[in-house]
Amino acid sequence: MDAWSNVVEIISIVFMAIGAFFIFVGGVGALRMPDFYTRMHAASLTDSAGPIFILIGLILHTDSFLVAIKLFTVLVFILITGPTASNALASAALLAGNKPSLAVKQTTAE
Amino acid sequence: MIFYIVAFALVITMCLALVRAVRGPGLYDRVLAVNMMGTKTVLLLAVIAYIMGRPDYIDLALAYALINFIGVFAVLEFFRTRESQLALTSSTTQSGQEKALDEQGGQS
Amino acid sequence: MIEIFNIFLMAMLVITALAMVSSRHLFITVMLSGIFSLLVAAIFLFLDAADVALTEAAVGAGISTVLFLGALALMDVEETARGERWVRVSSLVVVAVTTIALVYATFDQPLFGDPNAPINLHVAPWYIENVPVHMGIPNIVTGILGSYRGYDTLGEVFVVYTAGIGVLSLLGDPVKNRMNRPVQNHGLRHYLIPRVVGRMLIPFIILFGLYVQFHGEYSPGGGFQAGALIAAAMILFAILEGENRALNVIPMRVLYLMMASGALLYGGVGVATLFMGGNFLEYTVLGSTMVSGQQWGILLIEAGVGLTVTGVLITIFHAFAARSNL
Amino acid sequence: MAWVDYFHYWVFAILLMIGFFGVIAKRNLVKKLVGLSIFQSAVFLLYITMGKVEGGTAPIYGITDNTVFSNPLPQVLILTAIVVGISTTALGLSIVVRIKEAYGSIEEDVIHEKDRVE
Repeated sequence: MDAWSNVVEIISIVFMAIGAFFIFVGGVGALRMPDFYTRMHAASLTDSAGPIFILIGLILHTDSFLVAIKLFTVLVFILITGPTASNALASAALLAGNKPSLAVKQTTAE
Repeated sequence: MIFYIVAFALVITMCLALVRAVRGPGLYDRVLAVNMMGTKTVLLLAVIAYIMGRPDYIDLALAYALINFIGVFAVLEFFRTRESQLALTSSTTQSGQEKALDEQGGQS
Repeated sequence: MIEIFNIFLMAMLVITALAMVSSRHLFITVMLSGIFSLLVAAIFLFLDAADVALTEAAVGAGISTVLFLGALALMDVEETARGERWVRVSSLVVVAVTTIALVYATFDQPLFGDPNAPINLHVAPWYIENVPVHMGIPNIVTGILGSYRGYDTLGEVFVVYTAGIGVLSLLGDPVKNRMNRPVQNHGLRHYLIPRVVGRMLIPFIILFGLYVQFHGEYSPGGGFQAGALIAAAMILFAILEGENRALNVIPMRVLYLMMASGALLYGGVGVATLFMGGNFLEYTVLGSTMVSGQQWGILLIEAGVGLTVTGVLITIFHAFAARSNL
Repeated sequence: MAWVDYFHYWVFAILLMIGFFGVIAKRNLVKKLVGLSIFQSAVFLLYITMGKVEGGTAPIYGITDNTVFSNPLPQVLILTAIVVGISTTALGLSIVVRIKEAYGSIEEDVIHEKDRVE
């Protein structure tokens, strides 16, 4: 095994670790944030950042061209559909009269 | 080994999203949790393909990546038609009714 | 090591099912059933059932949620009555006793993954050995589905067809129902971002559906999965542009034709083999050699399955969407 | 770990009974249908679990060198049953929609009450 493939291997492991970290942080954010819109913010941002790192890490790990293309397609579709779904969800919530509550809560607490 | 770590992080995050889905409090938190679970499942399927050494499993991840968002659009359409029906039947406090609906969802 | 993930997912599955049954709000139940379907698909993949996981993915993510929401739009979303106390208590007792009995019975089951369990000893090794010999295709599941178990699949296709007819006869012709509506539904036409992105993805979903249909002999896939995927693409179009435009793209007449012609194509292949000197659905007579005849037969009946499933699922969606509670 | 061998069957039993509870104890007709579909998924899970072979892989030739395959027959049965399941669920939902239009409610109690009055 030459040095170059070792370097690629290490880069792919680092990328996947960063991606796993982002995903986990997104999960914690969606659990701990105070109201719906902030929870959606945490979840949707990390749902874009995590897949970028994890899937690029997987692509670097593979030898097969077909698998790399398929994973890249998955990444492109996630990056297109994820934010769109978040947008549609926020539209639905606003439509039904769900207001961001954080500012209101702060003023009442003081 | 790194695949197992990533898969484990994904499964743990799915547990967190499930807690959000079960506890609520509103209706939209459930939809958000479904959406999160969808993305995590796509990644989990891709990682399983590597763990098991089966490249054809990535087709499944592709299928989920393509059609997972249809459910959220259906939710938007559901609330849109409901809103317009409420506007037709009673032109008074439509958002108030929706808010009552939302609160009842939170209690259960 | 992999079993640990499976145990996690199964525990989550049980929690989801409990929340689904105990929730008082039907919208929440439907959303949780989406999560249930995702978890079931992942578990199927861990249990080596790639074709089944693809079917669950296509049906659960694309069709099931939309159908339930379409039905919920016609009724109240809250559960008002809880039922009498004695009903709940007695059914809880019945359920608890039956659970204990079932768990006790599992100790007589073969161990998980035992290669010598009775289920793995009888016909399965013969199938695994003979699919490459008789049909020359790598995907054993498609081979069994199309050829060895062709009668089963024929029956299932006719059940799906009958269910489509049943929904139509209960809910009425979508075109007539639509004309009686006071307000026409324009879908998400005014929501720019969902509309642009959704329209951009529809060709890719249909392309992927066709890939699943025609590559089903070599990788996970087949007519059932492809039908669900293509139906999901058309349902997405109907959500984005309103059902009227979707009915302009594929009119109801074409959908009825698809439903019937798929089932007829399947049955017709069987009758054709009868006339060519074989038994019903004996594909060998269709080609010069056994392998080519079997491959032609599987290709044709998978096309029939795909047509019927696509037609029925889109028809069911239109039947629900055309109904109005105003 | 002995209990792992039976864990899948236990999950099947519990899911089956959760679905059954939904069918017999809930008064809402849509809830009954959801209970039925949980019941259905439990049966699917049992079939697929029983077909799993230790050290096996998905029954498709030529992708890996592994020639131990899980049992393909339950997968064939369940694959078709999933699509049939969604069609029959749609049929049930359309019956519920007609009941709602005829009685104005999908709660069993209200429907029985209206039947008694007439």
